Amino acid sequence: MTEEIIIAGFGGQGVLSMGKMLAYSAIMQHLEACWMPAYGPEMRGGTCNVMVSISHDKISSPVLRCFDTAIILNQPSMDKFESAVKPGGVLMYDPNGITRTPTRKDIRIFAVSATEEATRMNEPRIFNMIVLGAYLSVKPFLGLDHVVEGLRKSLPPRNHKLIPLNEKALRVGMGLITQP
Amino acid sequence: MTEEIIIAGFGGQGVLSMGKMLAYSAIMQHLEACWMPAYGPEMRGGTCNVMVSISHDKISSPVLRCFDTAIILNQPSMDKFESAVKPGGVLMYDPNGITRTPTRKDIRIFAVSATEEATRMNEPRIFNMIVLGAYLSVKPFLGLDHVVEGLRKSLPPRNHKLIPLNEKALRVGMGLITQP
Amino acid sequence: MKGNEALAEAAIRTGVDAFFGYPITPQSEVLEYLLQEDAQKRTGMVVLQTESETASINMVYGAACAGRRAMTSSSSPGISLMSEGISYLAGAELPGVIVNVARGGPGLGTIQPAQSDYFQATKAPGHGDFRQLVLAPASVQEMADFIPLAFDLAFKYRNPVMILSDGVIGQMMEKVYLPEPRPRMTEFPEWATIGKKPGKERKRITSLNLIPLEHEKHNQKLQAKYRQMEAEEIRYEEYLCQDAEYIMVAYGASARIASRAVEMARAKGIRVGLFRPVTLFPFPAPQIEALSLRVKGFLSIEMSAGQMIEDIRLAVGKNQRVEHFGRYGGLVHVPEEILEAFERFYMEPHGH
Amino acid sequence: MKGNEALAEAAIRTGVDAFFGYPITPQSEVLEYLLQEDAQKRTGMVVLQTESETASINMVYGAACAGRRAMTSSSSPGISLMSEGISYLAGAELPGVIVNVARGGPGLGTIQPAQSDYFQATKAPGHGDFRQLVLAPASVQEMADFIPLAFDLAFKYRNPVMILSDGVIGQMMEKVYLPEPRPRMTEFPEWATIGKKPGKERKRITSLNLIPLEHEKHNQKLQAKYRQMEAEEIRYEEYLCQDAEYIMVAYGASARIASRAVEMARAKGIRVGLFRPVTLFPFPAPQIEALSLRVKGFLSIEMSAGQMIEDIRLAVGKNQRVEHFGRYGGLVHVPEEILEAFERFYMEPHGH
Amino acid sequence: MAKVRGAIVVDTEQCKGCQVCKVSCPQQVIGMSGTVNGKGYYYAYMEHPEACTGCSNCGIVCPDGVITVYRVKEA
Amino acid sequence: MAKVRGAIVVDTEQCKGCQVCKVSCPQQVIGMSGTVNGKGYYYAYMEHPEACTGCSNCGIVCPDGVITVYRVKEA
Amino acid sequence: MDIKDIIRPENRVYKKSDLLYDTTFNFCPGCGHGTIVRLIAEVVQEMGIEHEVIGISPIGCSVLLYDFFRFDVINASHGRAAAAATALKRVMPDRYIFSYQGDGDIAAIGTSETIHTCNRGENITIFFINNAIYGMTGGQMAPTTLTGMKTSTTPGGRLTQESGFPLHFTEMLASLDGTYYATRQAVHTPAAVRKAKKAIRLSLENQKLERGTSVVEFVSNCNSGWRMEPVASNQWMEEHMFPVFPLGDIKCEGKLIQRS
Amino acid sequence: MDIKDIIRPENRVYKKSDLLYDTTFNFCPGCGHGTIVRLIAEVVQEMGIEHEVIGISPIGCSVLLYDFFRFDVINASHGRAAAAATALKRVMPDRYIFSYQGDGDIAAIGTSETIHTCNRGENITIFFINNAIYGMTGGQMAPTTLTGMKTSTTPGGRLTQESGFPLHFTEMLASLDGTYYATRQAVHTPAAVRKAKKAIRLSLENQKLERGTSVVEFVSNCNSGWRMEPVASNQWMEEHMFPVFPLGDIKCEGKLIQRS
Ligand SMILES: Cc1ncc(C[n+]2csc(CCOP(=O)(O)OP(=O)(O)O)c2C)c(N)n1
Ligand SMILES: Cc1ncc(C[n+]2csc(CCOP(=O)(O)OP(=O)(O)O)c2C)c(N)n1
Ligand code: SF4
Ligand code: SF4
Ligand code: SF4
Ligand code: SF4
Ligand code: SF4
Ligand code: SF4
Ligand SMILES: [Mg+2]
Ligand SMILES: [Mg+2]
Repeated sequence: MTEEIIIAGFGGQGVLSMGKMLAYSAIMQHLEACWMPAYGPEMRGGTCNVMVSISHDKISSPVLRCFDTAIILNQPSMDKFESAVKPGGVLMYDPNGITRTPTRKDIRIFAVSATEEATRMNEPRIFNMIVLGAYLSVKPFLGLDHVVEGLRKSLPPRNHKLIPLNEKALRVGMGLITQP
Repeated sequence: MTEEIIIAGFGGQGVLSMGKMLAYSAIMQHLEACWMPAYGPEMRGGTCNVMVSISHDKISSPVLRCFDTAIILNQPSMDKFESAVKPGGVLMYDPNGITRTPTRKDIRIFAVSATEEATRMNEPRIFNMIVLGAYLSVKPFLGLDHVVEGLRKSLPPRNHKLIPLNEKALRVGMGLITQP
Repeated sequence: MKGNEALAEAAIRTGVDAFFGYPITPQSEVLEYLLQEDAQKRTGMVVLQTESETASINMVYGAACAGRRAMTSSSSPGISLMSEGISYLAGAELPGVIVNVARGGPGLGTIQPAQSDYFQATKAPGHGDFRQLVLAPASVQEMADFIPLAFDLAFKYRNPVMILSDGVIGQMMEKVYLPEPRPRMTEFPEWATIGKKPGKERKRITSLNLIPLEHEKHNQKLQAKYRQMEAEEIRYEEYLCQDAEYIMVAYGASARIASRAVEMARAKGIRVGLFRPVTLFPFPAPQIEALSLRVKGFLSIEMSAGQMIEDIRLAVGKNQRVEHFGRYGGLVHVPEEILEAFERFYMEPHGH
Repeated sequence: MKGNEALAEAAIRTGVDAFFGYPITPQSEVLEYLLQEDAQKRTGMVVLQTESETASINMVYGAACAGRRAMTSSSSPGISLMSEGISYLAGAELPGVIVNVARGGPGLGTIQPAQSDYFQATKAPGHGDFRQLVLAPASVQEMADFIPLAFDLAFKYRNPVMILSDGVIGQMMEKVYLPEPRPRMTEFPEWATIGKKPGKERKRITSLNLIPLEHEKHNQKLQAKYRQMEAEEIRYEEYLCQDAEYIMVAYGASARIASRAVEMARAKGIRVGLFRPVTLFPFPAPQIEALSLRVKGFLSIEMSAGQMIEDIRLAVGKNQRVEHFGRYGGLVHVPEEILEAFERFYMEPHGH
Repeated sequence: MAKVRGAIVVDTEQCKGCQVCKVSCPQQVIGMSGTVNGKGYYYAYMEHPEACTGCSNCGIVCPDGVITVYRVKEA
Repeated sequence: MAKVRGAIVVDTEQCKGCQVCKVSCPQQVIGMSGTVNGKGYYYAYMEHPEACTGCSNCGIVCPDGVITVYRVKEA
Repeated sequence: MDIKDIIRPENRVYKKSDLLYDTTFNFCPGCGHGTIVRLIAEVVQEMGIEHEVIGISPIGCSVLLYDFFRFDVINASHGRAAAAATALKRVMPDRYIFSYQGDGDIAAIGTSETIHTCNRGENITIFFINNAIYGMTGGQMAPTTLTGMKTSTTPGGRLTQESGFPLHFTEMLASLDGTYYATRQAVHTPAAVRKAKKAIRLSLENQKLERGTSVVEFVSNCNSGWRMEPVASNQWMEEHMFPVFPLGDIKCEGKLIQRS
Repeated sequence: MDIKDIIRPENRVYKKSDLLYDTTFNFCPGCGHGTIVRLIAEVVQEMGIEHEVIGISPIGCSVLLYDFFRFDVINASHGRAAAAATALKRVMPDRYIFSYQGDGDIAAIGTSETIHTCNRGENITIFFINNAIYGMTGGQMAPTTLTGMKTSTTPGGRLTQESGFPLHFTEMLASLDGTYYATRQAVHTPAAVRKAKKAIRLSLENQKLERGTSVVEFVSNCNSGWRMEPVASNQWMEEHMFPVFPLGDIKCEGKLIQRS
């Protein structure tokens, strides 16, 4: 199994930490994982993305043109990465702020109203965990226990008290998928 | 004609300027000339030497192992350069301060008591011009008028008043050769 | 763990004595990690944010004089500022490790990854006739592993060693097995200036030699070390080269990316292999030369306009094709385009 | 006139606008001459003794932004300190002339002449994918002649140009014909930042480009310039090469000395010629390649442990012998030993 | 004394929602929007337009220069 | 008070003839030689040995440290 | 009176300078850099010298200055803006030359070039933005970082025995004979902005006098580096930065101002 | 009493330190460098710390320091001795570390490293030999060259408007919080030598206090660069150098000395 993902959105949306959590979770499950951020100057205010590869085998290239899954969190990223999903792959996006919905027919497309849901839960910070939950339900190759372990690994100890909330968000996300 | 000369002595003995004068004189006589000083740190206090090449043709190498003429002004230079004179070449030295006279049989050796003579004339600074005069009498390929012209060229204008004295020193040197 | 962090953690664990660094993207995490992890408390390692890269390298020089394991880390423009200092390390025969997490140049260029400092690292890290040993990590694991290796080599040869990484390897995260902690040195080499020992002669460390003949001897000694490196220190990795008709040559991040391109090519039935120089100086020229006798062509993959390709050409000579494919100026190639480039060069009917 | 002085006088006469320099042996005469001759009064040229070589090169950068003919001069360690600045000049596409009157390294090394900065000058004057045009004078005359030439090339390509000299050529005196005085520029290139012209767009000069794709394009443009240099700017001199069986390759002081060795060899009836690269980058590779088809071997003569020899090997390939003879670390070879070396390599029965 | 009245125009697309203008307004005119602009920021707007004196304080402290200030003397 | 007498020994081969000692001697003991040493310098020597008090002034100012100073109390 | 009767061109009392491009600054929300950039544009416009001015951007958050100003700007390498400024001014003595530099740029890596430029008394203006941190590279300690202040490289707060003292760089520059004018300003309130603008103007006008270098330091915030909201950062700045870096003139007309 | 009765080991009251090799210094006749080197050796010997001291020579006339002292010495690149000293001290806090630097080395190219070393208050000693010229390279202007003074690069005398002002570098260093002790000395007369020696000793003893950097400047002559005879150069130094660089303590025990 090899799963290659791109997550893209605004800086501040938790794009990088989402990717980190995915990578850590995979490692907890004794898979190989590689996390490669775009660390460009666009990070300040602008857009931000990270490529995550997960595999049973050693990961060769950390950098890719096409992905099994794209998780898209704003319009510029949609414009840039819709075409980067492999035929048959998955595109998942939060419709909040998206003005042009994806049009490809050869991929599976999911919308996750995570922003809306997080606002509803009055916890805007867990927005990205909701998205992650949604992803996990579409690509269920990671066990939730490993994801929680990955969470624990990637959060600094002082933030471990937030783990239950995050776990909740994951579960919420898992049930939030709609296919537009 | 090509004449390749090394002049070597203590810093402060006027080694470089002697060489410069030779080179300028040659140029005045429409010859090619090249002057290459050792500019090493030995200059401070230590020894000092300059290679001068004069030729009818373009001068190829400014740096040489063997010379037509060596003008030696102290013992360390004697130790270093006696062997560098080409067979049949000329070694000229000021016996003042020389503790070991040259021994080679295949070259022409001249002693010039220039220090002594300069002290006698009460003009220690013209010591090097006396040596130069001696050289000119041994290797008479430069006309005295060209040498005086060279002198004028190589001295800064404010020192031009010293030209007659220097000319005198040259003439004195021309008569001072002894062959040990 | 990020490549930069793995490198920093490895420095703590393998008992590095001193780190001097100045912030610059994409390697600032090295300094930050060491300070945030309080390396000083963990092992007594000296960690200092300096006023400039010039200060950094001269501090490495100072600590190296004391026989300590000292290192610095920077990215391309900062490395240029170290040129004089690296030359001094080499001239004075001091060990020291310099990490370059390279970015695109020239000038300020970009903060994105690049491999365009190959020439600088391998041929002319500074003025004068000297070389530094250059290790090119291609994984986070190697970012960690090369720290102890680099110091071992630096002390073996009393010579600067560069870890030439790039923004990809420095910024990416993957699984890494960290070295077992080992204690810091307590015995220092006999040449170190740590205070004259009673009854012994005083020591001096300098790169100056005013007597040309002696200085030539000194230089000959340095050259002999470089020849010894060429004889003993070449490191490389081959991937699917056994039956290969074509060889891609790539190091660092490019090698990772090219290995995927090789897999893609194999999937198409094209017999391509990947040769990865791990040491860039000494360059695995004999190995490439040997390969050249049995393959049909080489493709050099670099995040540069083509620098390593000169070393490949020197190894291969003119009887073999050696082509170059590079993205540069901060662009990182993707496996697909490497394969495309390969096919363009070698698979098209009139490819020559 | 000394080589250094001839170069300085040529700078005044050819209307150079600004010189920034820091003392270092064996080139301090350049700065001294300009100040003693009161270049500022003679032509309005700005002459400033700087606080460091780093300041010098960044001042060259500043003056170049104004479209001025700006230059600096130093020797090996000082040139290393300019690495970052030279890279900025190249990245920002600015003209500028850097003179390196090289001495022996590495480190402080020696103040004696050397040619051990060849790699640095031709392959990696700094970080990033860039090249500078390198001119190697072999006479006092060329020290003077190369100043206007260097500026013409620097402005033609908007690129740094280095005059790579050495202690021999810088310190020696010989006859020199100085260029006719020409006035300083009064019109400045359209790209110069000299104050926004009314109605025109403002200008900016930078080496930064944050968009990788654009920065790659910028880098491709730079590479295209280097290819153009290779096509248009190669300069070299041949001496007795017509009927030569063997070729000595040497530049700068080494070429002068080797030419004597060639004469000595000819006197012995050995058919040797001298090939002198005048531009080191672009390197006269095609010319050497052409020669390689009809001679029996090459000998690279360098005051270094062997650097240019790599470029010769790249040009020649492996089907021809290319040998190296060098004195280094401040030692200057004499013609006799060059000939001896040549005979050792090529005239002895089992020379291989 | 004639009463002075003012108004401001905020370039809402360029506003970064830093609130520096808000705290600098002596009349507490400025409030922050409830929705974000294209860059994701809550932008400044005249919450109490009637109170604005056109004193320019907001304009001159705005780091992004996105406020234009107008001012008239009411007859 | 017992009279103090002194003497100096100059390492004539290392002396560079700078005369700094000479001008520092309060007793004008030191003079410069008429002949040069191996390095070409006129070196310092005790011109008036009887006047030396062994005050060490010359020794501590000599840049090259070539003077050794001795001193006795005369009974 | 209706709002739209007020919003008319003839009533406009404040508007961003025409010498600024329409692009959004790349600074973080609330960053003082923006205000300073704006003020410089206003002063250049008011002085009518946009055809005679050449600015120099540093390496730091303000590197892109040349994308904001509608007049000529060059970018200098990290810390060397003063050297570039020296050269620009010497080859074009009739131009207005200013450098714009962060505290890392000017007071760490650029220490030497800046000091010698002031010591030579180059007739240029140096704008020095002191936000006590390396903003651009992600919030590392700068020479001016306060004692005890947390940054990514002083996670426990700056310790003077490890990392030295907050450097009073403007005072150092003011002590040099070549420095003609030195002042410390801020831009976090309307009053501060008005003062700062006067200082900017004076510093540029000084160039015509040919009496030496003018240095204007701005104590400024770095919300990202300090990890604070913009308004809070300005408060923190008043409380913590100003006591260490007190605002006001340091040297006027070549004379040091005595301060308590 | 006969001379040879006086010249006896038991009567020896002054002799060059045993910590100096027998080789002749490579300095020009009468050069103050020699005296300073001699004094340092004497102090190290008197303190009995030759096994704990590491000296750092600069690039300049004193580059060969390591051939004179019988204790460990390294050579640093031009201007960077303070950086090397910082590292040496930090990895060996119990050692005595000093740098020995000329005015070109320390106050031109080494400006930044020296200032930041003092600002960090590294517990080291900096000996700064101010001879107002670049001796080693043949007499070019240094940052401390006096106004109007002729050098090979100021043939008409240093013009402040062209080349800036004589830099009071020790005062600058003293102004830094990390500097614990700063003084200016000379070695041209027996009295000056005695004072200077005390300052050297104090500066080294300070290292044990761990209170910061000690700086000892020596105003010294450069006969070759000034083109004077040694004795005349000392006179010229008193007349011209001392008024600009007055001798005496500048900072003691961390406090600046008020001077008229
Ligand atoms: C030679 C070199 N070293 C380091 C860097 C990385 N760098 C870029 S900006 C910067 C510091 C910026 O801090 P400051 O000058 O305070 O400006 P700010 O961003 O805070 O405005 C550094 C270290 C560089 N570009 N070049
Ligand atoms: C990077 C570099 N630049 C320049 C030089 C040349 N250089 C050697 S010594 C020196 C100046 C020495 O002057 P100073 O520090 O005053 O010492 P002094 O000789 O006067 O004691 C210079 C510029 C060098 N060696 N390295
Ligand atoms: S100060 Fe400017 S950017 Fe900040 S909230 Fe107000 S209008 Fe928006
Ligand atoms: S102009 Fe004055 S009153 Fe009006 S909103 Fe701005 S600050 Fe407030
Ligand atoms: S001071 Fe020393 S070197 Fe100078 S003359 Fe006296 S003894 Fe000789
Ligand atoms: S010891 Fe005193 S009295 Fe004797 S020679 Fe020396 S200075 Fe003069
Ligand atoms: S990082 Fe700091 S200084 Fe830079 S733009 Fe953001 S707030 Fe301003
Ligand atoms: S050149 Fe000057 S400083 Fe150097 S040794 Fe000679 S007198 Fe002393
Ligand atoms: Mg800052
Ligand atoms: Mg000096």
